[in-house]
Amino acid sequence: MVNLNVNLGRLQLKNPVMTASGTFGYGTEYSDFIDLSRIGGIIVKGTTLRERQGNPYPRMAETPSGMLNAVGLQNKGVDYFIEHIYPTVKDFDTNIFVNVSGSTIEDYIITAEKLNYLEKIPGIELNISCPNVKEGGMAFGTSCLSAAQVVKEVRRVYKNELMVKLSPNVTDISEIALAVEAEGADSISLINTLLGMAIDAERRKPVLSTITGGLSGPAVKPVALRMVWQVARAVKIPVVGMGGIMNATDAIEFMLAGASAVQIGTANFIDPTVSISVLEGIEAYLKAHHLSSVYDIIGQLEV
Amino acid sequence: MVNLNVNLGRLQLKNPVMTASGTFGYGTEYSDFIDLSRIGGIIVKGTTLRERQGNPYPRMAETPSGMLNAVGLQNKGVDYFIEHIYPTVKDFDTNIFVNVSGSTIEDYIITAEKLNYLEKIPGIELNISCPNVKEGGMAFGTSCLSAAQVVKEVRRVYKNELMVKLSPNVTDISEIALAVEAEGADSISLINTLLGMAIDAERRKPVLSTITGGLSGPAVKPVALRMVWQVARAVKIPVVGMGGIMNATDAIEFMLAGASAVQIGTANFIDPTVSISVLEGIEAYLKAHHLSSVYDIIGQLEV
Amino acid sequence: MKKFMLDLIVKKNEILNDQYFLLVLSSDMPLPEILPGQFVEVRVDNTPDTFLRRPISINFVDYQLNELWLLIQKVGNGTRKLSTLTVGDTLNVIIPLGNSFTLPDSKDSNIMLIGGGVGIAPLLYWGSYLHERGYKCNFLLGGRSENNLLQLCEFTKYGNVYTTTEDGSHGEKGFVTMHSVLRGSNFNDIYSCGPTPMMKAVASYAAENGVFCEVSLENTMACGFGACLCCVTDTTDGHLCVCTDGPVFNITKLKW
Amino acid sequence: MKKFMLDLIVKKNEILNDQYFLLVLSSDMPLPEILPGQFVEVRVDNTPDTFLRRPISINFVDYQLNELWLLIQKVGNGTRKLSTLTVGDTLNVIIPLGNSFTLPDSKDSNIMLIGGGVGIAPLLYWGSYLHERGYKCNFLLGGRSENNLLQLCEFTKYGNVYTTTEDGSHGEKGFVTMHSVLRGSNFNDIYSCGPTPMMKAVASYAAENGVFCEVSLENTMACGFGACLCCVTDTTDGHLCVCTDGPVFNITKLKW
Ligand SMILES: Cc1cc2nc3c(=O)[nH]c(=O)nc-3n(C[C@H](O)[C@H](O)[C@H](O)COP(=O)(O)OP(=O)(O)OC[C@H]3O[C@@H](n4cnc5c(N)ncnc54)[C@H](O)[C@@H]3O)c2cc1C
Ligand SMILES: Cc1cc2nc3c(=O)[nH]c(=O)nc-3n(C[C@H](O)[C@H](O)[C@H](O)COP(=O)(O)OP(=O)(O)OC[C@H]3O[C@@H](n4cnc5c(N)ncnc54)[C@H](O)[C@@H]3O)c2cc1C
Ligand SMILES: Cc1cc2nc3c(=O)[nH]c(=O)nc-3n(C[C@H](O)[C@H](O)[C@H](O)COP(=O)(O)O)c2cc1C
Ligand SMILES: Cc1cc2nc3c(=O)[nH]c(=O)nc-3n(C[C@H](O)[C@H](O)[C@H](O)COP(=O)(O)O)c2cc1C
Ligand code: FES
Ligand code: FES
Repeated sequence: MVNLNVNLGRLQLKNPVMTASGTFGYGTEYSDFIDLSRIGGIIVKGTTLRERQGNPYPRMAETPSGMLNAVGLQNKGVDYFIEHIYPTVKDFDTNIFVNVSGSTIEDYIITAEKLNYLEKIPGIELNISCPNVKEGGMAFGTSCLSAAQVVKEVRRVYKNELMVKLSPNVTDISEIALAVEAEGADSISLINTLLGMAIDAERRKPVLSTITGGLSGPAVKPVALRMVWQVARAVKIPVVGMGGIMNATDAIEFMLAGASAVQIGTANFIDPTVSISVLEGIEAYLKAHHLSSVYDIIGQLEV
Repeated sequence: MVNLNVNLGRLQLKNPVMTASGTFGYGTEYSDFIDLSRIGGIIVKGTTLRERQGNPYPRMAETPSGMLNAVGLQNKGVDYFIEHIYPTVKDFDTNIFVNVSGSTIEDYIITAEKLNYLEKIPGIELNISCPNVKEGGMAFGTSCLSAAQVVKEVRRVYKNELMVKLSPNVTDISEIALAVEAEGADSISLINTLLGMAIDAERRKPVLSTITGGLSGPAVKPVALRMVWQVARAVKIPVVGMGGIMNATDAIEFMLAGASAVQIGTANFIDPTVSISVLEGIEAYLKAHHLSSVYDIIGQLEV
Repeated sequence: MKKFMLDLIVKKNEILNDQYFLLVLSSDMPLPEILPGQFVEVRVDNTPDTFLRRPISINFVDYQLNELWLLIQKVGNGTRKLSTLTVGDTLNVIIPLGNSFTLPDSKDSNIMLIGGGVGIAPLLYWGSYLHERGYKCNFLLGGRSENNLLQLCEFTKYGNVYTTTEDGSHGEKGFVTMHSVLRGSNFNDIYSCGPTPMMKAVASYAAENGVFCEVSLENTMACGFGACLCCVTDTTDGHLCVCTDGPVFNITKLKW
Repeated sequence: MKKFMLDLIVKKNEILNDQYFLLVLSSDMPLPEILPGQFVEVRVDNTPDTFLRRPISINFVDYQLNELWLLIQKVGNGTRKLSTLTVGDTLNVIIPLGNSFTLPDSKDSNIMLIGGGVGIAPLLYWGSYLHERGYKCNFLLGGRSENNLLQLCEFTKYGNVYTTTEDGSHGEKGFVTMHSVLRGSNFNDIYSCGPTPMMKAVASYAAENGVFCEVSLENTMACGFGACLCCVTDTTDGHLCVCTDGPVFNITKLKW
């Protein structure tokens, strides 16, 4: 028997496969395709203090082995989440994390505080890395000082699992990871999207309404793997890896590089059942290699 | 008739299509496939003061829509270049740039000075962005201070076209571009490779001998386009764009984003004649759009 | 409606002309219930250029033969690759997606379905569906030229067919909204799918004449089932997803 | 030698067994001169998983029939895709690449060509080339089992064939270097291609016996023609490119 349990700070996941914020709705979008209770966790949509309409259309461009998005954190705000969405998701037998974004530190604090009291939300993922919103998000995640500051303030009010999601659009990601760890983050997730751009040569215009957008999918996997490896070596808290995971082999690579768990994003669009195949693939890999627990692969890259 | 001439500082190229350092050897590797005199310029291999053996094998990994390399600036040193290679390339009817790398500022200065006296080398490309060598390269390109310093010192001794090649592994690339411009760079080229990593899950080992390597190819194009657009808006000197260009449409996108010329790298491995098709494709595009010069597309993105 | 990811089997790939082809798909199992106006997301295999699925309208469903039809125009790498499918190949689809057209209030309604180019695709199924339920339809189909008018024989099974072409090679010359039938009759319900400028013109006509009107929108989609929020359109209720709140919208809701 | 990028036409795709297949390619124009030991870089089309070309040895050239043979083992996505090529398909190759085996000093030389698995590929052309020029060859071919011994009939045309299999299903049981023929005779020239451990064992045998020995190396290649410097091997002359300075190396040059 293979043991897929994995700990994320004080939290135990039944297995290391989670789904990434902004790509899995509130989970319900996928319930026709898979049994949600089988996956280790769901990170729901980016949630902000107040309702956000998001960016104008067009918000998407396909790129070689990837896509750009410029959704811009469209959501109905945290109060709406608590009142209308929480009741519909709270009884899923998996860990639901809320991905929290803000334009000011105040926003982050108030939003996190409100989520503190939801019994069935074991943690939040602090998004200090959204490249698609002018007013904030990524700005916090690209300097040690501001990253530390927002984590410090949120930590003061938020008592459950605090996962902090880092931006890859930085010179030295381990520096930021260390800053965030020092202020009390329970775990670190990475990477958010790489800032990219697409142009329609015939029309001589940017494809996205916002000109630039966030790149995700297999194209970014080599960069994501490298950053997960760097961060996992730098910090002591658990790391959650993502970026271009399409199958179990990809997920295993992230775990070998040091990730305790993984998140699957863009791949869900192409195959809404992919999280289950990744899960089963990890189990099969462990069996084939005569390993009994996921801890036998986490950080076990031989260098 | 379409005019493909383009100016790079004081230099005129017969057309905006160049080939990228490290992917085109010394040009001779391609002379069976294309007429080298048709392209706008060739950036030869990364050249250092002293001979370098480069990194151990394996040096390459294929990735989704791209590749990682860890060549590590294997070359016989600048003196060997001057004595043995220069004579074989100096009469090519195109612009030959030498890509210069170093571990110390001294190295850069001496290497550049030596190249100053080669009549048929109209310029150098200062590589402050190689991610595959511990001792330097990228370290210079990832802070404004050190980038400015190396450009300043080289500018003092090097009198011809000084193109500076930037690293994409930074938080704010326009900041670095501005620093480099302020110290007298004649033009800026970007992007060098993104730092990435590949893992062999079965063997539980990194694929590359150096663990991490440089990512190139179409996978990086969205990031490269975004950076070219950011830098072109920030600086006044010409910008040379590259990163994942596979065909004329890609090249035109870079020019619309603000690149005066482009470099083709990885694509040469898959189609050694690609530079000619890009050239012909740009010409065809201009004709189809009733434009008379490449300047009608350079920076002409409608935002 | 429950959504499925299915491997369908290609029963026929009919080349209509150099631009258009019709895929007739089937399944070992009975097809799920599918409403007119809905679409599928197809996975395009064996090509390096197509990363995401492609949304394609449901052109026709034949429950007797357990057949699903997709009418496709070759515009880029994905649709070109689909055009090379041959009998026996499998095509992975997510089905059924999106909302559907709204039934007219009354069986006596004077109904007009207006399509342009490949936008006629969902109107065939909608027309057959209305016909089957005793409604009387008219079809007004437009295209740049004769080559862009597709499946005319099929449409004639379910109602009167009027056509326009921009070059006059078939039917009246001009755009669909210039067709004489729109001046001659009073329609109660209009349904339209086609290029955006065409649908906007149809919507203006409907609004001016106070006619109920639904249009089926296109958009760039990453998922097709409400998970990515990439496919929004601006409405009186804010940004709504074309893939779940649409593709069919009442024109009074759109902020065009 | 001048290199070409050519579209070759598939004349035959012969499935040898579930792991191996033989592509017989041809061209409208006469094939260029190709030496034994050289290889091609093939472009693998219509797959999202294969970005770079794949290096494949030249298995045989028939100038009369204007045919080029490639013997390929399915190991990953690229080779699997190549296995689906059918008669009439085109295959884009860069040809000819690399150096070649060195002719023995004398026609009386006792020559042994030692191959393992798909590494036998270049030895067939080399054997036929030697045979045509009046040299006498022996072939020692090894594989895990009978299934991994390929083209034996072809090899018998050009010399004596000895075989080993690890499971004893064909020839002597064991590794090639354990074959009795190596103890019985004295060879003057040994050429080898196969898995690295096998070639290292062959090289030890040759070194111990003071025999001239060339091996054909594999490596990960991005270009195949000397432009990327990704394919180095460590030699007494420093890092050399397997694609241009090799793939054939004298064992005295290698720092294994
Ligand atoms: C709900 C819905 C239903 C559709 N039904 C049909 C149908 O029944 N038959 C049919 O032929 N097509 C239909 N389409 C359009 C179809 O999805 C696109 O033509 C297809 O995705 C193009 O893929 P490609 O790889 O061939 O082209 P690409 O290479 O992706 O693009 C080629 C060109 O088409 C443009 N394009 C791509 N996708 C879209 C899009 N979704 N909307 C507008 N422009 C686009 C691109 O900008 C580019 O200029 C529908 C689209 C939607 C959203
Ligand atoms: C000079 C030369 C000549 C060759 N001749 C032949 C030949 O005649 N017939 C033949 O079948 N094969 C030959 N090969 C090997 C062949 O190139 C690889 O098997 C092929 O590239 C694998 O491609 P793929 O997409 O199927 O597998 P991938 O998906 O790329 O890889 C599958 C597995 O094979 C390994 N692999 C991939 N490429 C190589 C490589 N170059 N060397 C070692 N391991 C590799 C990978 O690490 C992976 O584990 C030759 C290689 C070289 C360098
Ligand atoms: C359409 C889309 C929307 C996203 N929205 C969010 C978001 O709201 N919050 C967030 O932290 N990350 C968001 N992301 C980033 C993903 O969670 C993930 O970090 C990224 O896509 C990399 O993983 P992938 O390559 O597996 O998709 C979004 C990504 C996509 C593609
Ligand atoms: C094998 C290889 C070797 C390279 N060597 C160098 C080098 O020596 N100096 C340099 O400035 N860039 C080097 N580069 C980076 C390229 O010049 C180019 O910046 C990068 O590959 C992005 O362009 P592309 O995607 O078109 O390849 C190398 C790239 C590759 C793939
Ligand atoms: S396409 Fe993803 S939400 Fe509509
Ligand atoms: S494969 Fe590029 S130099 Fe050998």
